[in-house]
Amino acid sequence: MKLMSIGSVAWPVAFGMFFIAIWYLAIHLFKIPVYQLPTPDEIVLAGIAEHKTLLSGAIQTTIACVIGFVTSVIVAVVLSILLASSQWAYKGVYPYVLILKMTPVIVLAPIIVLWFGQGLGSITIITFLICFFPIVANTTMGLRSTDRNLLDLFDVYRANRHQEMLYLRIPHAMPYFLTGLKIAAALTPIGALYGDTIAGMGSGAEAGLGFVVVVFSSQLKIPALYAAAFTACAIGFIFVGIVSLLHWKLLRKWHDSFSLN
Amino acid sequence: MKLMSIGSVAWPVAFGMFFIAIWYLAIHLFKIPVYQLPTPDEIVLAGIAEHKTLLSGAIQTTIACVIGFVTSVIVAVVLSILLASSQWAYKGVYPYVLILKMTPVIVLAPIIVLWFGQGLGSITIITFLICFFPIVANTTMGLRSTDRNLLDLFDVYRANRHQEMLYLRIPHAMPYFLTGLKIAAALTPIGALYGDTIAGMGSGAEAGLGFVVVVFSSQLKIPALYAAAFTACAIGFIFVGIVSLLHWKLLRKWHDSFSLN
Amino acid sequence: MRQALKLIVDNQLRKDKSSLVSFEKVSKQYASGPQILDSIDLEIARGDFVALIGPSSCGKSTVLKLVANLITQSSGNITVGGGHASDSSEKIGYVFQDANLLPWATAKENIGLPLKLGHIPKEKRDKVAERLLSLVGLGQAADKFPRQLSGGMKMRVSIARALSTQPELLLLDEPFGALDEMTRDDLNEQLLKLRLIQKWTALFVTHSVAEAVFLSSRILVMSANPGKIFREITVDFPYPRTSITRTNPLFQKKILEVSQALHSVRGPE
Amino acid sequence: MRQALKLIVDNQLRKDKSSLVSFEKVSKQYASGPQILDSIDLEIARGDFVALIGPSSCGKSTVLKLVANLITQSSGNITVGGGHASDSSEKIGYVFQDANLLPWATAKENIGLPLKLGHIPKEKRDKVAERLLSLVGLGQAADKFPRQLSGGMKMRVSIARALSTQPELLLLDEPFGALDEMTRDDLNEQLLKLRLIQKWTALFVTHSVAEAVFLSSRILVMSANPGKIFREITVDFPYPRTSITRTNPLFQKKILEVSQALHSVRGPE
Amino acid sequence: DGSRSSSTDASDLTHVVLLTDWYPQPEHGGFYQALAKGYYKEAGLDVEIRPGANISDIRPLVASGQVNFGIGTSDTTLIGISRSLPLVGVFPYFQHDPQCIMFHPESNIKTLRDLDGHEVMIQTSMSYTEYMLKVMGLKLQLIPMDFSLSRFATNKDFIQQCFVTSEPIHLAEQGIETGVILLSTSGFDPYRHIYTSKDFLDKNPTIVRAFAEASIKGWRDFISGDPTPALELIASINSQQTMEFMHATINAMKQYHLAYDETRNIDESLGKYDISRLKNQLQQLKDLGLVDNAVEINQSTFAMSLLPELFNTETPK
Ligand SMILES: Nc1ncnc2c1ncn2[C@@H]1O[C@H](COP(=O)(O)OP(=O)(O)OP(=O)(O)O)[C@@H](O)[C@H]1O
Ligand SMILES: Nc1ncnc2c1ncn2[C@@H]1O[C@H](COP(=O)(O)OP(=O)(O)OP(=O)(O)O)[C@@H](O)[C@H]1O
Ligand SMILES: [Mg+2]
Ligand SMILES: [Mg+2]
Repeated sequence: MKLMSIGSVAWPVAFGMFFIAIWYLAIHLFKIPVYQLPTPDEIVLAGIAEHKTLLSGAIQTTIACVIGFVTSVIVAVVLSILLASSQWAYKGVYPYVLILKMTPVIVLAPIIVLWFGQGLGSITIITFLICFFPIVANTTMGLRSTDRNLLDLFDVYRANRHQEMLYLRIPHAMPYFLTGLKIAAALTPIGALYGDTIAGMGSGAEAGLGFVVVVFSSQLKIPALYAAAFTACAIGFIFVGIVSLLHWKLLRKWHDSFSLN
Repeated sequence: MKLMSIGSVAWPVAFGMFFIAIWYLAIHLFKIPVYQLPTPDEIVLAGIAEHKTLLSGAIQTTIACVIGFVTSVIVAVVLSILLASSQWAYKGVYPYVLILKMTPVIVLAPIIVLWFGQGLGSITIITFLICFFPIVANTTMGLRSTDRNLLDLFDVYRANRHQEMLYLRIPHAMPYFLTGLKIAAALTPIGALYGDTIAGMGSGAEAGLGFVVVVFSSQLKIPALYAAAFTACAIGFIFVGIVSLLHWKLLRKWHDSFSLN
Repeated sequence: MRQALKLIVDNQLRKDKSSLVSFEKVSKQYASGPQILDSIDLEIARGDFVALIGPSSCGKSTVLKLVANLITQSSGNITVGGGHASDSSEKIGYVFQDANLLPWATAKENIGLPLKLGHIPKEKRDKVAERLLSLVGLGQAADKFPRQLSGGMKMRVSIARALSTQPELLLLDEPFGALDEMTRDDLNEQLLKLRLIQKWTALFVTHSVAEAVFLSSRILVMSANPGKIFREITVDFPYPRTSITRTNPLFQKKILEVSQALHSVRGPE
Repeated sequence: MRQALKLIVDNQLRKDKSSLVSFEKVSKQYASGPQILDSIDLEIARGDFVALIGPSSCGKSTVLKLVANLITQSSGNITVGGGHASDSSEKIGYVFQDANLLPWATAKENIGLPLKLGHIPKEKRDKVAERLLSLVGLGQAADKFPRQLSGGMKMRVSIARALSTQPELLLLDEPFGALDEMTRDDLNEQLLKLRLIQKWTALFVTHSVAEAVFLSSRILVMSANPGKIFREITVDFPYPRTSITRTNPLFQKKILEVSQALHSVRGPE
Repeated sequence: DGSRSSSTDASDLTHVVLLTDWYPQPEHGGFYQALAKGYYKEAGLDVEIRPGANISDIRPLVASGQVNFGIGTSDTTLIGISRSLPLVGVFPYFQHDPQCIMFHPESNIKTLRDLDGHEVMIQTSMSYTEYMLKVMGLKLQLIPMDFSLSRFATNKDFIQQCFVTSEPIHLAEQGIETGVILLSTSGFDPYRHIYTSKDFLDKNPTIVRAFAEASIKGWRDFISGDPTPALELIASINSQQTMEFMHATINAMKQYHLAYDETRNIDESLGKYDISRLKNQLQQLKDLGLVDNAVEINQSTFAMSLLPELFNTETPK
């Protein structure tokens, strides 16, 4: 594990340096103006200059992310279990989950705001709408592709549906679920930012990063805009990091994505 | 298979009727005005009235969807194979894939339009950005969780990396890949619509459904707006349907998500 | 009053001698494949220890799965404990042909699984699992995950699991195939000892004629293509049998008899 | 000229008699677990047919995996074909303890896999696979997927797969464990016949003493905790051995000798 | 000379692209009129009007030369210039921005000051918003603009931003009455204008000039003459525009004197910048902290000497 941690830091850093070098080079070679692509140092400076706005935006967005993400996970897991529990639920409900997923948020937004009011409530609903489907799709697939032989085993010992779900399908679906979770984690800040621009409150301490991005963008504060984008990424990384840790904790002992020797 | 097809139609239809009944009931009970939620018949009528606009928008959006989806699949598969091929690629590159994924499109849009011009090119890039990650995350997980014993088998027979990927990791990752594909398929129309509103051409035959949605929304043609949303869903269903068919074709013979008796 | 009691006892006895598993003209075909089992008649009384022996792929595992109601027959009738196989309430223990362990559970947890499914509290489960672990010689491996176990160890965990619920009917599909002779003989004897206490009925598949003769009261020799019961051989050595039984010349003779039956199954090929 | 030729032939002979596999004080420990193998010395010459026999979980599969370089030793030295196990170029055939088939490939495709990996064209592969399928008695099952096969059938596919490349070294981990006696004896004889043509060296694990004696030129009896080679027994019946060999009283005597060695391995427990 | 223009091949014409700020609509009518009536062709130009109905910023596209002309407000151009985008204002086609606040008539809103304490759906990024908050000192609860009317239609208390020429007309079609106040009445009063990149102007002053002249001609014709050619062209590429609606739009433009004002006796002629207004705008932006101090109103930020006949009263130094 010790060696791993060094490796897991060294490689991204090396690649980061490489990317940054290319970045500078591209700006230099193609004479890309600052309003198209600022240099990393300009972004850092802008980030420092705007750190107050960014921080309060980040806090607001993080709150929306946390609530939206947790809601997604809970609803998605419950829904997946329902979908995997019976053929009729799968056939009957899944198409409507898809419709919900595929309906453009701009159409749903007025209804959402009507029911949940302007602000955090609606933002988290929008975050939820964007995040929940990858978890549902993955978890459902995981729950439905349980090893036949193990299902036989549970049958022999007269496991009821509840037990079969809890002790067999769910552990078996873990790798799928965690992958869905990782996708959802990466989508969370996007969802929250987008929700912010659709249903947020656009002022003061209640303004999330979505608001900040729109304002920086229209005011052409491009380096600050990138700083905001990276702040959003940073929030995303916290989520992805937590999911990765969970993955490691839950699967390392038995799953083939972690091999022993 | 015959019995299945009846079931796979009957259940969704039954549920659809149920939902529609609730829909009417809700409008009736809570006196929801047409501007918030039109009745299904209003939507159908509006859809018929606007069928020309919807059709040309749908065609345009479908083109963007097809190109964006196909690009996502190709790039995502290649990227996943790279990520699964070596530990350093995974550790070095994956974080940057995440950054690309998590950077709000509104920040990337100027760069995208700068490089790919306004119109179909940029729309498909945006569709791509929205769709590719679920495929990457899932396929990478699938490629990395290959059965250890089968890896041993390939080792014994001196399979080179290329063969191990082609004959072992890829078939093994199929269920994961197909799940990612299903998520991407459901995201495709959203991506294309969003791309349309960010980088599209807003007129005539070149206007996609994103344009239609924004215009209907700004003109308060709410039933027509819903008709447009359902048109987008219909496009999504074609994609999801194709992926489901692929799933059935590829896995039914051997995977536990299709059981024999 | 007394008479009533006598009636109950009689009924009890009758029930004890009654058939636990019965096949009536059972045939089986998977999907649109060939006929696997052809019109099998089979009767297993409570307390029987029946061995199923026959060439590879003749349908032995299929018979076991039918008894456990994991698959359904294509035609014919199967009853288990008097009722239809699908709604029988007899407790079954099943050792599958492959170990079939939960990869995310330790050896101990795997053994305790049937008890967990029967809502037995954890302490009780752990106690039973530990006793069974030492019975199959795996006291040291309680906390290992399946991928850390050798082939024989996995099989032994699977055997222990099947015994954990003190089942009424034990279905064993080559339970000792992956074990060395000594461990095997050992476990054979353990099993017979346990049977004195737990009194289950057993139907087991084996490829070892010696094992079949040592353990069972009846041996069913199957023929293949399609699977049929070719011959039934009764083994009447008294239980409990011990290692001394093996040295009995009659034991060797019985082995020879079964072997010959098995050889004549194939016919010209 | 003649002398040069003689030299080549000599070299050839020397090479033929040279050691193919050699272990020098090899120990193995998994992760932070206990010592599994303890200072094993082992020499397998080209053309040897070596049986590895010992109690369950003594480390037999571990030895095979070390030879195939699937795991690395904790200490000691392993050479295969003269070089380090990790960069040996000897063609190996491996029958794993569980069948280890690709679930998405048919029996025929599974058998052809090693050839596919060796870039052999499809027609050739199919021809070899079909011949081997009928060798192991599975002519009918060519297009079945693993989940449609019985336990014994899967194992036979796995054996056929290991033979497909005409390997120099054959590693067999209880290849016949899941088979009935007749099929087993059959395959044993087929294997010896094939050996005359293909001339591989074999290291195989078995729990059947009779099988070990019938097939091998040397038998290594292992003891457990930690795994060591407890005794080596040479079997000097001339090849080719046939079913007649089994009736030879010396054959029975040999079996007894090995059995006794195996029994004395355990000691008091 | 129509004969000359008709004999001119498209290949002889100079291709330029005008990127608009929304889908084809009568608010762009003058440009379509110039296109439909061949004014651009006469000026030697092959003009492509590209609808820019996007939520992403178009200024960089003009600055980098992807398109030649863009539509925007003068304040956003100034902000762009202050962030080192090489932009130059060419001419205003609307003296006052159609951007306004829309509310239900039942509400007691008479002036912008009455918005104090209300929830308002508005583009938070607009300079107007900053102006109302910081200079006028209004306490507004801002809601991001979603360009949809459904919330307005269902909520009697709803207040939102709109184009005076568009949304109120759509709502009226559905029988919903509205009250409107132009945002320019706040005292912050930018132009809606055409801008180009410095580089393009420096290299092609005659093209820019030709484009400006032809466009202004189109606008004059569109407002004062017969707008039908433009309206038919718009309807043919945007089926959502009906003649009835577009005429109502034109009426609104006239009513609010958006393009020019010859009825009122003030100097707001079509296409003309007023330097003092621009200077005032810049000062206001500076006060709001929206631009850096480096910007000045001169020839390199607004190309006022390009059309000297419009500026015979005063020319910038
Ligand atoms: N991957 C692993 N991780 C940890 N321990 C392992 C691993 N593989 C094997 N072992 C341990 O090594 C020991 C020997 O295992 P091995 O599979 O070599 O036994 P074996 O002789 O083949 O037994 P059997 O006859 O039962 O197959 C066992 O105690 C087992 O628990
Ligand atoms: N799920 C299935 N689908 C199709 N065919 C199957 C299936 N399961 C088993 N079969 C076929 O049924 C036949 C009998 O299989 P079964 O597993 O009962 O054999 P067995 O007697 O247990 O053999 P073994 O001793 O090799 O385990 C085989 O020919 C096999 O191919
Ligand atoms: Mg079987
Ligand atoms: Mg082993």
